[in-house]
Amino acid sequence: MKLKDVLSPLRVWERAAKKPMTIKDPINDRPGAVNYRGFHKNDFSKCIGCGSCEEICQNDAIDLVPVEGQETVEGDSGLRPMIDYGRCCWCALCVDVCPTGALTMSNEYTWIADNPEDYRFVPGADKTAWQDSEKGYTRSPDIQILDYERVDMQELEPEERDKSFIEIVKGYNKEQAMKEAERCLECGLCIATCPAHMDIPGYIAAIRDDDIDNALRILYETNPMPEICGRICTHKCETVCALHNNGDPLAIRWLKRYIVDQVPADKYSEILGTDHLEDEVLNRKVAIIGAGPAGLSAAYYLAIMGYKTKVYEALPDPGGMVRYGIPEYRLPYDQIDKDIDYIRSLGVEIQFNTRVGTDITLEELHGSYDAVFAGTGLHLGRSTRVPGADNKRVYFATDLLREVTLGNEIDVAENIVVIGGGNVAMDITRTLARLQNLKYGKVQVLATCLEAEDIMPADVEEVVEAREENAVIDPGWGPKEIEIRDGKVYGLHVVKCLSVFDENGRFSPKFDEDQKKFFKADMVVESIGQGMDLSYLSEGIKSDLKFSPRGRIEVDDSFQSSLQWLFVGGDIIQGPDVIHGIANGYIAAKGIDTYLNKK
Amino acid sequence: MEQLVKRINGMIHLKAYNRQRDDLFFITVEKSQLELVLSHLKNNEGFTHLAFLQAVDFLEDSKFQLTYMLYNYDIRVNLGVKVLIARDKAEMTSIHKLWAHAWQYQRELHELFGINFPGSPRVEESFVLEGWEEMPPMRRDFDTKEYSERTFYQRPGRSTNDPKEYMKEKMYKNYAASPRIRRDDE
Amino acid sequence: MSNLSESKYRGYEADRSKYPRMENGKPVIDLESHMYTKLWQGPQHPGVTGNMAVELIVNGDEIVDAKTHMGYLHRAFEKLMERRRYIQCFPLVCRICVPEPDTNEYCVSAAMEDLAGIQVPERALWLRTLNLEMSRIGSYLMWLGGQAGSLGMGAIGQWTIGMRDFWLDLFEEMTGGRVYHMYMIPGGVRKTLPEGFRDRARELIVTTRKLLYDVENTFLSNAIIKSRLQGLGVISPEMVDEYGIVGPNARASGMEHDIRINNPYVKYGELDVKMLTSTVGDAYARAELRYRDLHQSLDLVTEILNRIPQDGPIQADMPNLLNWKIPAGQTYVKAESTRGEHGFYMVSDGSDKPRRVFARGASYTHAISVLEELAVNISISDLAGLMVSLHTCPPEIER
Amino acid sequence: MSIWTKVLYAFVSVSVATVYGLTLSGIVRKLYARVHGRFGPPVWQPFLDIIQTYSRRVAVSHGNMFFLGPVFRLAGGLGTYLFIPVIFGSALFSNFSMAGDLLLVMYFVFFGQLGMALGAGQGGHPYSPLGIARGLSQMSAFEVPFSLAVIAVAIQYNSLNITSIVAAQQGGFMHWTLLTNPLAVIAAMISMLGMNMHAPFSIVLAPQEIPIGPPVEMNSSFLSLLQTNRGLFAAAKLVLFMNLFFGGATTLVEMILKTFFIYMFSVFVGAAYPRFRPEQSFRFFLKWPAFIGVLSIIYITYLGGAS
Repeated sequence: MKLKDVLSPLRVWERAAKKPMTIKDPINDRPGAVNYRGFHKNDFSKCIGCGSCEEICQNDAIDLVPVEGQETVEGDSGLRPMIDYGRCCWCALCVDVCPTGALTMSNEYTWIADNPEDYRFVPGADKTAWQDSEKGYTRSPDIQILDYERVDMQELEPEERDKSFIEIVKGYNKEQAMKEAERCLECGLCIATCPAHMDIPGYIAAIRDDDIDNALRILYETNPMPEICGRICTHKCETVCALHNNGDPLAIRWLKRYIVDQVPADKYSEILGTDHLEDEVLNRKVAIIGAGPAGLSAAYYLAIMGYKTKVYEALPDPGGMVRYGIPEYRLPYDQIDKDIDYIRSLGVEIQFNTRVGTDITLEELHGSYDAVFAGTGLHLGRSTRVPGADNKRVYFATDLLREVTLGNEIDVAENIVVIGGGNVAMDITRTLARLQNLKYGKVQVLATCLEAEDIMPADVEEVVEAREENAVIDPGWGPKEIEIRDGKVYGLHVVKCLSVFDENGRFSPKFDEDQKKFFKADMVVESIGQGMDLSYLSEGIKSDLKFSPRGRIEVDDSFQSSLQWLFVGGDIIQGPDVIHGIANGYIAAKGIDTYLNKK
Repeated sequence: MEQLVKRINGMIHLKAYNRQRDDLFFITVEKSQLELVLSHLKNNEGFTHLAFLQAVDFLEDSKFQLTYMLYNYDIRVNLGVKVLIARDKAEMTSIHKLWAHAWQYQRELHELFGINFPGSPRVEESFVLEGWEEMPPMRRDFDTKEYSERTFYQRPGRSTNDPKEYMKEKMYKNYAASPRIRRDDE
Repeated sequence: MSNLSESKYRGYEADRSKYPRMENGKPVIDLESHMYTKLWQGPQHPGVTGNMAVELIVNGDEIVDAKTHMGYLHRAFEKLMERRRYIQCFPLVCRICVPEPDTNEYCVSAAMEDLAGIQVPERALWLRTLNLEMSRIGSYLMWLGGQAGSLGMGAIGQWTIGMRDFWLDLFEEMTGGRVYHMYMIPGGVRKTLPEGFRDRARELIVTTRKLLYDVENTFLSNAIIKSRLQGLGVISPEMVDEYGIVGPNARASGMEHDIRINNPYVKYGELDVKMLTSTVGDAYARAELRYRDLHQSLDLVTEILNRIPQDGPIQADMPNLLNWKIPAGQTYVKAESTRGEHGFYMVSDGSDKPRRVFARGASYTHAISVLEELAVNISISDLAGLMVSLHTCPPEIER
Repeated sequence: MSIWTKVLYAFVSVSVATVYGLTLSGIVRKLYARVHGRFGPPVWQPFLDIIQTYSRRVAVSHGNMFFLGPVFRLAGGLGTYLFIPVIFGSALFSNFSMAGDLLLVMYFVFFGQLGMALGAGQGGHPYSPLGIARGLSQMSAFEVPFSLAVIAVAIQYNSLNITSIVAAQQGGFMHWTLLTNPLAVIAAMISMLGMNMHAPFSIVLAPQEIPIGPPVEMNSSFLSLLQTNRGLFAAAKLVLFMNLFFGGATTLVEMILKTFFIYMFSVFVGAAYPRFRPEQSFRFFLKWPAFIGVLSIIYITYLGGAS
């Protein structure tokens, strides 16, 4: 035993003179660190109630509960997370996963309450002292739990595509589709927004599990035209995708296309279990006017319910606006045929080149069928009615597109101006660009519209792609006059459009007459909307039908008109877009079933 | 490492060999030859450190996989020796004479997986689960959730909503499901 | 000194006339003979590290048989992980060891990355190294207090636990949590260093060194400490392999093995880690070794702070972790915790949940086989000191 | 002086001593805290502890002897204190000092522990007997140097009456036993380390080994009795040491100052060391302190220390 070892320990007393290490009043003197994982906060203006926090919580500490004042709307379930602090372990995974960044934590770490139930609370709804605290844990922008980047879609190069009508989008391969499907949160917010309420997370999960058959079954639950939808659907679902708050929404449309592209047409009936439908045929007949999405959708569901259906179509091929309104480079005809052929294979009969109202009257149909569904679509163009619009070299986009599909020659001019900024305008612009390219070897087509660039109704990618194909898009101008020289179109005069809608959101454009522009053109195409052709309704029927103030036929929830035997759906009721048409057809089919069973 | 594998393969039949990392290898051997391989590795090849002995339940194949993780201090390499044994009446030779701490892994496996190691000291004693009457809990077919629901009670008053179902209820309740088409799982 | 051939579990019978008779590796205790008393140290006992119990058979103050009992904090993490997605495992594993949770976090993330073939970015690796080394400091400080406290010297315990709290303050700034940091997610880390962190850390290193100077004067150079720790719990070099002894316990007995040097992980390969060893193998040698290792950790943290890149990604490009599936495979990832080799053995079957996760804690052998062996023949007053000198941590045993 | 006055005085004296002892232990806690780098609890914390434990319901009880244990312990403290004259020349604080009171006090120092041993033994907890064995063994061990020192003092002053021992030391610090018989004081002070049970001799309570030892089963009012005794007994022991070795006190202030510094000796050592193993502790007392004690007797008897 060394003396040093005996005496040296007495130096502990040196510490007695020093300032103690502890803090007298830790709760007040020592706040949590700036990014401390304290108690939860929730910013209701951002939260969409997607439930990702509940999904990732490994402790089952989070419940989704309805909260007063939070309405269930498209893109927001109205549910909010309730956290059970008896279970929470403050790992903050819920904060990291939150796709909107609404859920965060404060650096508060003391909370005293008498009632244990208080510790189960809805951050943001229940008043807490830390709700507005600036400090606390938030997701670092450098990390991600979810994958916010979409798998790029392979497309044809602009140089290749503007010479032909070959489909631009190549579609996902299996690896890409699996990777994209992996991004899905399975929150299901999209389902409510989809007009057909397709089980989107369901079929995406099926892609992840590589169970394409099941995925196809899920598609056909409410949508008998997945090839068509997989290409040209307006994908409202993607606008409410939870991932969209922080990055790219899931490519739901392309995934749907991926599913159907994998299945050959001859496997459909086997996979969907429709190979023995003829055993269950009922002795009931339904007539359908128009072989468009609405009509065929109704026909499909009526057919699998056992009804005999017959479709009357004015044009020589099925598909309606899907075929005659959408150019081939977006939706190849063989893909339309794939969907429709399957529907026809179920016993749906289509009589082409038969226009109801002229070749056969609606009354006749009523006489020989138990019910009639009309999905006649919007085939008429609308005119700007500016001076000169009545010239023969001023066309409607719908007419031109129909002519292209029918294979008729179009007299394409060297200089063309398109009026309109919607998807149809883009379709006709790009179609004309291709035709010009084939005819003259160069593109001189210009599209102009009232709306400024940022509020153009067309899809952004449509505009971008049109420009890639050398078409000029010059938005923000209102047409003033089509100048006619010697009976020929000379060009279009436009003035600057300042705003399109008034304070109440009604259409009421305001112009600045001083800012003028002139687009030289030999040919003008108007694409500012479509109108319905209800000429097949005889006067007698028209007088029995109820119309809304805006001129549409009034229908109830199941698309039954005031004439009980007549169901109406599709673009003439809702839309215009294909998915509404499909959804209408589906509901109408159910409605017809109910109506006929009651009868 | 390849040479070592060759040497062992000369001695016994090696069922599989794979390299996971530069310092981690796995070999799979026959159940009957395990003791031989291990003592060879320990005494002649320098794999003197037994890091652990653990089991993996491959319920689908009705097999347990036992992994003996060895380490060689000289070449600084981990070698996992894998053995597949039958799952029902699982039994394995004890290696408590090779390593003095092996018995406790074997005792743990006996309790948590129900694998017996005849001759291993104190193998019958309970390890962490005194008074446990269910099946060995680390087996895959032991359902923890079912057990806890049976044994404990939930905090009352908790209920949650699926956003999908909730939105359907609120927004499109009358949108009926499709006729005839049925999914796999229904 | 414990002799291998006397080991209880090897089937040999040595001269144990003073001790209870052995049968099948179990001592036969006749409590009716009034020669022995059965005494439970724990599970509630201030001298026991964490929640475990040692069942002692004592003859007077002398322990003639010891048996470790576990099961007082079994939380079935390994089983729970089998029912959770990979990302959901990560809040669980840190709870396997309170004083040093980061090693678990590192191992489980690294095992997932190894199986999924993910490369962690450079900056994240440095941040992980910093985190791991800081947690080693925290753990050693806690241990130092425990070792002094177990011998009844409260002052050192208060100092070092107090100092550890300053390190926890740094952790709080860095990770958002004090005890359970939950910092290393698969693919990287969760946060970058906050502003001013380096300066505060450097300041704290200076303060810690001052405290360690005091500790050296009052703890290592303390006649009574020496009289109690020297010769206590001697681990012979032969025991090291036989019992799977790792870490400082093995190094104090002359085993030159430190995973940071021998199988470098994260950024340890680029750091100058020295092999610290001793040849005595008793509790005092272990204490001294840990003390030196603590100084080395402070050196390493200083160096890491100088070398951490200021920018760059902190997470690899990861898929949606909610649906993350890892290809089938098996791996074993280990790291040097303050108690020695800490490893995770992970088996994936290609689904989104692990098939099997096994946490190999160093205490597993230290607290059972080794403790039971070394406890025999010592006084019950030394048991707490022995247990702490082996740096046992019960949650590692019952994961 | 009537017996009733004496009883009244004794009551006052006991109260003052208890309050003083408890305050002292509060101060010591504060000091330890500063060494630990803490602020520590308030000085009055020991009083709060007593009130707190006393207000608790009795949770565990083990029979009559168990009940009597703390009572014996308090009786020991009370007995020790009541026969020590606290302040020289003060009627109020002279207690029941009488001829031969030193012997009685020496007996009472033991008595409490013995009584406690009986009570705690009935508790049935294995740590109790372990603690008792340790306590009694250590007491026997430190009693050797202490008794030797006391014998040396008795021989030196040729008296077994504390009052007269104090009286003999009056007239300046040159007359204190500390200077007249330093060896005895050294032996006694070392044994006081054991008596006060601060580290390194804290083997009886030893929380890390046999958590709290004898009183392990004690709760509520039993514990509050023990805590009260701890204050009183500490004061009694300190006063005894002051009287025997440091010239006693003539005023309350002097008493407080002297006893405080005597106590600080234990605290000073206690903060710096860990605990001995029991056998180390026993051996320690039986070696050097006992030897010094013997030396002090030899010094006093044969080398002319005694005048």
